Amino acid sequence: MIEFCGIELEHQVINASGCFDVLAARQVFGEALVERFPFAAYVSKTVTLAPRAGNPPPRLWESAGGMLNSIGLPNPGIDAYLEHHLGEYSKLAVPLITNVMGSSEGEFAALVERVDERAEVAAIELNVSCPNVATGLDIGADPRGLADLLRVVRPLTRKPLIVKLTPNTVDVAACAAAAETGGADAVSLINTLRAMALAPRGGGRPWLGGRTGGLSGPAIRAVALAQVASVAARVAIPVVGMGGVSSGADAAELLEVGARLVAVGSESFRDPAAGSRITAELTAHFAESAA
Amino acid sequence: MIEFCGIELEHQVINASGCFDVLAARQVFGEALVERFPFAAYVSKTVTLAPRAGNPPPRLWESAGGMLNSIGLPNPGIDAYLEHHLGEYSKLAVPLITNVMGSSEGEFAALVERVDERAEVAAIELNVSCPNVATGLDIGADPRGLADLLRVVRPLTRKPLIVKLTPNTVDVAACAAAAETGGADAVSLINTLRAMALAPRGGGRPWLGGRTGGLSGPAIRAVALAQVASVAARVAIPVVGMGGVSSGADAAELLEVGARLVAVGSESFRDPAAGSRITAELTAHFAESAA
Amino acid sequence: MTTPFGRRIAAVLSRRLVGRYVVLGIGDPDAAVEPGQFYMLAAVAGWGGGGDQRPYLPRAVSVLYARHGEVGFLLEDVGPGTHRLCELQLGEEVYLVGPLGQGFTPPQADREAILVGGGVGIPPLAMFQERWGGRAVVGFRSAQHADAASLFRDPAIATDDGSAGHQGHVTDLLDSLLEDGEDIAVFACGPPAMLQAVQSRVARHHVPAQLALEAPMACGFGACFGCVVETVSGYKRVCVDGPVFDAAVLV
Amino acid sequence: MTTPFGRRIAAVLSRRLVGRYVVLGIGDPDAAVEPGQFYMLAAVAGWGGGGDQRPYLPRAVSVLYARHGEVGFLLEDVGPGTHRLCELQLGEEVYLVGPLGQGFTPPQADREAILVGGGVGIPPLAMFQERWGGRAVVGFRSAQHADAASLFRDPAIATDDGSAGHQGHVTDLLDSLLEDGEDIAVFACGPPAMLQAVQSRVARHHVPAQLALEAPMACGFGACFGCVVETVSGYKRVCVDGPVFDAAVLV
Ligand SMILES: Cc1cc2nc3c(=O)[nH]c(=O)nc-3n(C[C@H](O)[C@H](O)[C@H](O)COP(=O)(O)OP(=O)(O)OC[C@H]3O[C@@H](n4cnc5c(N)ncnc54)[C@H](O)[C@@H]3O)c2cc1C
Ligand SMILES: Cc1cc2nc3c(=O)[nH]c(=O)nc-3n(C[C@H](O)[C@H](O)[C@H](O)COP(=O)(O)OP(=O)(O)OC[C@H]3O[C@@H](n4cnc5c(N)ncnc54)[C@H](O)[C@@H]3O)c2cc1C
Ligand SMILES: Cc1cc2nc3c(=O)[nH]c(=O)nc-3n(C[C@H](O)[C@H](O)[C@H](O)COP(=O)(O)O)c2cc1C
Ligand SMILES: Cc1cc2nc3c(=O)[nH]c(=O)nc-3n(C[C@H](O)[C@H](O)[C@H](O)COP(=O)(O)O)c2cc1C
Ligand code: FES
Ligand code: FES
Repeated sequence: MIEFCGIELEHQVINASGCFDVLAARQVFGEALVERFPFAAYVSKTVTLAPRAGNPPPRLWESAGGMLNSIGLPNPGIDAYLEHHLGEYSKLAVPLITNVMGSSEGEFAALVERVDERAEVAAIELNVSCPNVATGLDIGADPRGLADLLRVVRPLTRKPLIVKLTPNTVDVAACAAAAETGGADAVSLINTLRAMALAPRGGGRPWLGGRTGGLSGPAIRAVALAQVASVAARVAIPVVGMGGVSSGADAAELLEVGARLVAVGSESFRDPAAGSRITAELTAHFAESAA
Repeated sequence: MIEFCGIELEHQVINASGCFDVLAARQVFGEALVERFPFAAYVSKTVTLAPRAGNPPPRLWESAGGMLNSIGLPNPGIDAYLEHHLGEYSKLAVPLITNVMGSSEGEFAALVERVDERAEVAAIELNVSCPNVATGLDIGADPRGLADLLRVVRPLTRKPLIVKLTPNTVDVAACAAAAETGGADAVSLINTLRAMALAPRGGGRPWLGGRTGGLSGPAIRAVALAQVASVAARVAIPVVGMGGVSSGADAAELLEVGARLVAVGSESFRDPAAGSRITAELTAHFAESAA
Repeated sequence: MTTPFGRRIAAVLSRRLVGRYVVLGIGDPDAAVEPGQFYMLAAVAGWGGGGDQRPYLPRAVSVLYARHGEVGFLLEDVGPGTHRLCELQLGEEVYLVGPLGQGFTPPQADREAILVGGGVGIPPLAMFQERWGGRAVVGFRSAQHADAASLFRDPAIATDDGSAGHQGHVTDLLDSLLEDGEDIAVFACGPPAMLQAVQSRVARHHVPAQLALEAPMACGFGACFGCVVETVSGYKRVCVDGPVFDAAVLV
Repeated sequence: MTTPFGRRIAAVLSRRLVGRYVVLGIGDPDAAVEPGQFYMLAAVAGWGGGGDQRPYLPRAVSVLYARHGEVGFLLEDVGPGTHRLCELQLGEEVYLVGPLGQGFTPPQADREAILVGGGVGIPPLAMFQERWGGRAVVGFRSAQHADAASLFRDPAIATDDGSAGHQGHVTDLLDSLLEDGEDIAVFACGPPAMLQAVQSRVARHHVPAQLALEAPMACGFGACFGCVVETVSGYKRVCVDGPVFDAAVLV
């Protein structure tokens, strides 16, 4: 049993937000998905106040040892999420973490208040990798912006608040410290790195419907390791480490530099049961190094 | 013939600083290196005021589709550089670009003044990916810091000043704009991404002597493409694009998003003549797309 | 009928060339596959290190046949992923997830099924014909590619260069069938341009049609939301809501 | 004698197993190689996609022999790079840059050369003995590995498990030679621990020694400054200032 923000978890591996749709996976794989659920907690895809269709296709590009996505956070909006999705998610035997994103402090506040009402939700993850309407820069890229955000949302819920930091910043540890000071119960990182791909023989035309996208997968693992290490060295609250984890050895490294939990994203695309495999490899890894 | 800051270049491919040591390469490959020099200009490794031994080994790590280095900018210091190295470099038939780094505006000023005296040097590249002694953050990560730096060094030379931007920032285009406003003649990017690797079975001990290192190679190409595109869209001065270029097609993409020149770094480690190969592939590429 | 959960390892049991394509038979005991369904495939060894240091993600590949514990695929080498799959030798291991996606809905008894295939898009239709019959009209680049028409029972053939069958597009052949046939239903799979041509034609003739689409995919089981296509009811994931869609819902 | 500029493509001409190692012969007409020099090697196809999506960089490999237009290498599979090189088949192509580095300086006539090798570090010494003679003392993990001692003329053998020759370290054998022999010079290549043991012993006995070192390398021709080792005159690049160093200069 692992303790995380007062939540009891079976093991240390959870899914990265937006990389595992339980509803679709259950249609495809049936009850086996529920019985052999790969993760110790389920983090839902980012939900926003209003429904979002997401970005026009193409949304995917494969790069050296990784991938770019410009999914654009499609989601049914908070009302439909709470009404239809949450009930389905709660059929899982694991704690639920709801990931929310607003384009302003007011939107974040409204989202946190709505989610706070629901007992099924064990914790709330704030996705702050979103352009601030005013500055155009990620809210989460600026420690001051994060402090302001937490001043607004922290009082609105007693559920654990996890701040999902953006890696596209100067000093991610300073952002983590600002979140901690503001009352965050945990931080998670890294989100995808801002990246771009061009259409083959497209004369410079962007391939992705969203023009730019986010880089994930093994290509970013060394960057994730550096950012998780610097954050874990700076803050006392637990850290959820992610970025390019595809094996138990990869997961062990994030734990060794100070993460409390590890999240698996892109690797689940290559192996739907990656979470279970990585958890088993992790157990074996620590058994070995203990012996 | 390509024009770059008033300098005439044979083609659009140059070396990335610190990725090609002409002195060593000439010892190894002899005159062929000079006769078939792969680059349209030679950018020297970063030189500092005082000599530097560089970081303790190990200095290299291989990662998914790329590599980490923590070389630590070993160099003989500006005096020995001007006295011994520059003369050797000027035996090359291509223009020379001297890359300098200081840990303060004063150091940068002293370096620029020293290099300015030498007619062999066609342009000066300022490596601003260095921790500011006061803040600990990269000088180049903050537009204001860049503006201050250029206010000091711009008046000291009439040679073209190229600002080598750091990618570890929130808004690289804003940094480029600050450099342009400050009188920079060009900007170059991307430098390596801050990253980390752990010693195999080392229980969390960093592998690199410098603890953290810089990620380069194909793994970062999609990040480079996004940053070069955003910078080229923002500034009017020429842009030197680099990051993960290993083929003419890769180089063409950087040019298509607005770079004037392309620099090749890590790929030269895999193929000492990569610069020539990429230049030839580039020519063929544009011949095709023209046809 | 649900898909086995997780990535399985299976061996290449058979391999042969058909025209310019490779037909790969991979062991998958008791796989219940519908025509139009696909698998996500990746080689266990050497998946990566090709062009641009790829592939990294598995590749979606339609099922050509499923019998005697073997699932068959038709592959064309168009990039690092299919290149690696095409060079797989007997006994080499692959990761597979599948069968995945919504296949074709069988035709009503009162309508003749017209199977319109283009290039490497023919597998779902070959499986369709074997299962439910139907008249095949297939288009290829050249005679060498057209050898793959041998996967059908008496197909009508078109080639771009006229080196085999009718010179021109497969949709020329479809046109004549649409002219004199009312009680037909069209089932198509092929390159985007061909599918669009089919879509506009069946719309004009008010003929029902099901189209098997392609889209860049990362996961194949609805996890990434990367494979969407626009429909009258918004973006739909090709991997779970398709790959087969009613032509009428596609915009 | 300089190294051909740039990366060349050559084919695997011969391949055989020696104990637990693979001996690869690669075509390289008129290569003038000194014992202790190395090449940077990479497979043309499938370089990448192994563990951790590696290898990406070429690998430094010592020359075992160079004759009849063929350069020979001894390889041990210790990771994704050597794994790929070990599985190369006849005719497969490799990228090569070399010969590189400073090899051994031949011994003076008045001193007997003692060649101390450990595991996969023996190639430079085997080439040394063939060129200039000398007495070989070689250490291995086990008898299977010790089969590679066949690459030497009457070698003295030590194995960790005693399954062949003396049970213990190769430095035990060196000790006896150091006791009764004054006019000797030591030439060594092997794992770091062995080289340190050799270094301290020769220092104690005031015997000259040359050590062939290893270091993580990216380029092999002095471009990256990544392969440094500490010497009495500061950091030196193993690839251009070495791999062979006088034991006295290493700290
Ligand atoms: C449901 C379905 C069924 C399919 N069935 C078959 C089949 O039966 N047989 C078959 O051979 N193929 C089939 N495909 C197509 C195949 O999965 C794709 O062509 C696959 O991308 C090929 O991968 P590749 O690496 O070989 O080529 P890629 O390099 O992926 O090139 C293929 C196309 O993808 C685009 N592309 C190019 N580079 C990239 C990149 N870096 N990232 C993303 N996209 C890129 C370009 O448009 C290019 O033309 C199917 C696809 C789907 C979705
Ligand atoms: C001059 C010279 C001569 C050599 N001659 C030979 C020879 O004749 N035969 C031979 O078999 N080998 C030889 N080597 C050693 C060989 O080049 C290295 O062992 C090489 O790194 C193996 O690559 P790999 O991918 O197989 O193993 P790696 O995965 O590189 O592992 C090898 C060692 O490198 C370290 N390592 C692990 N992971 C990484 C990583 N991601 N990045 C960097 N380092 C890592 C670890 O210490 C590990 O034990 C020589 C090396 C040098 C410098
Ligand atoms: C297709 C895709 C969709 C994603 N969607 C979300 C999302 O909705 N919310 C979020 O906070 N992060 C999202 N992410 C980021 C991941 O949660 C994770 O931070 C990142 O992918 C790095 O982990 P990985 O390398 O294991 O994939 C997404 C990533 C991918 C690849
Ligand atoms: C081994 C190594 C040494 C480097 N040294 C320097 C340096 O001295 N000065 C500098 O400005 N950049 C240095 N760089 C960064 C490169 O110039 C380049 O910005 C980066 O490697 C991205 O290009 P690439 O992916 O083609 O290697 C170095 C990079 C590497 C890999
Ligand atoms: S491919 Fe991931 S959702 Fe369809
Ligand atoms: S390996 Fe690059 S300098 Fe030695």
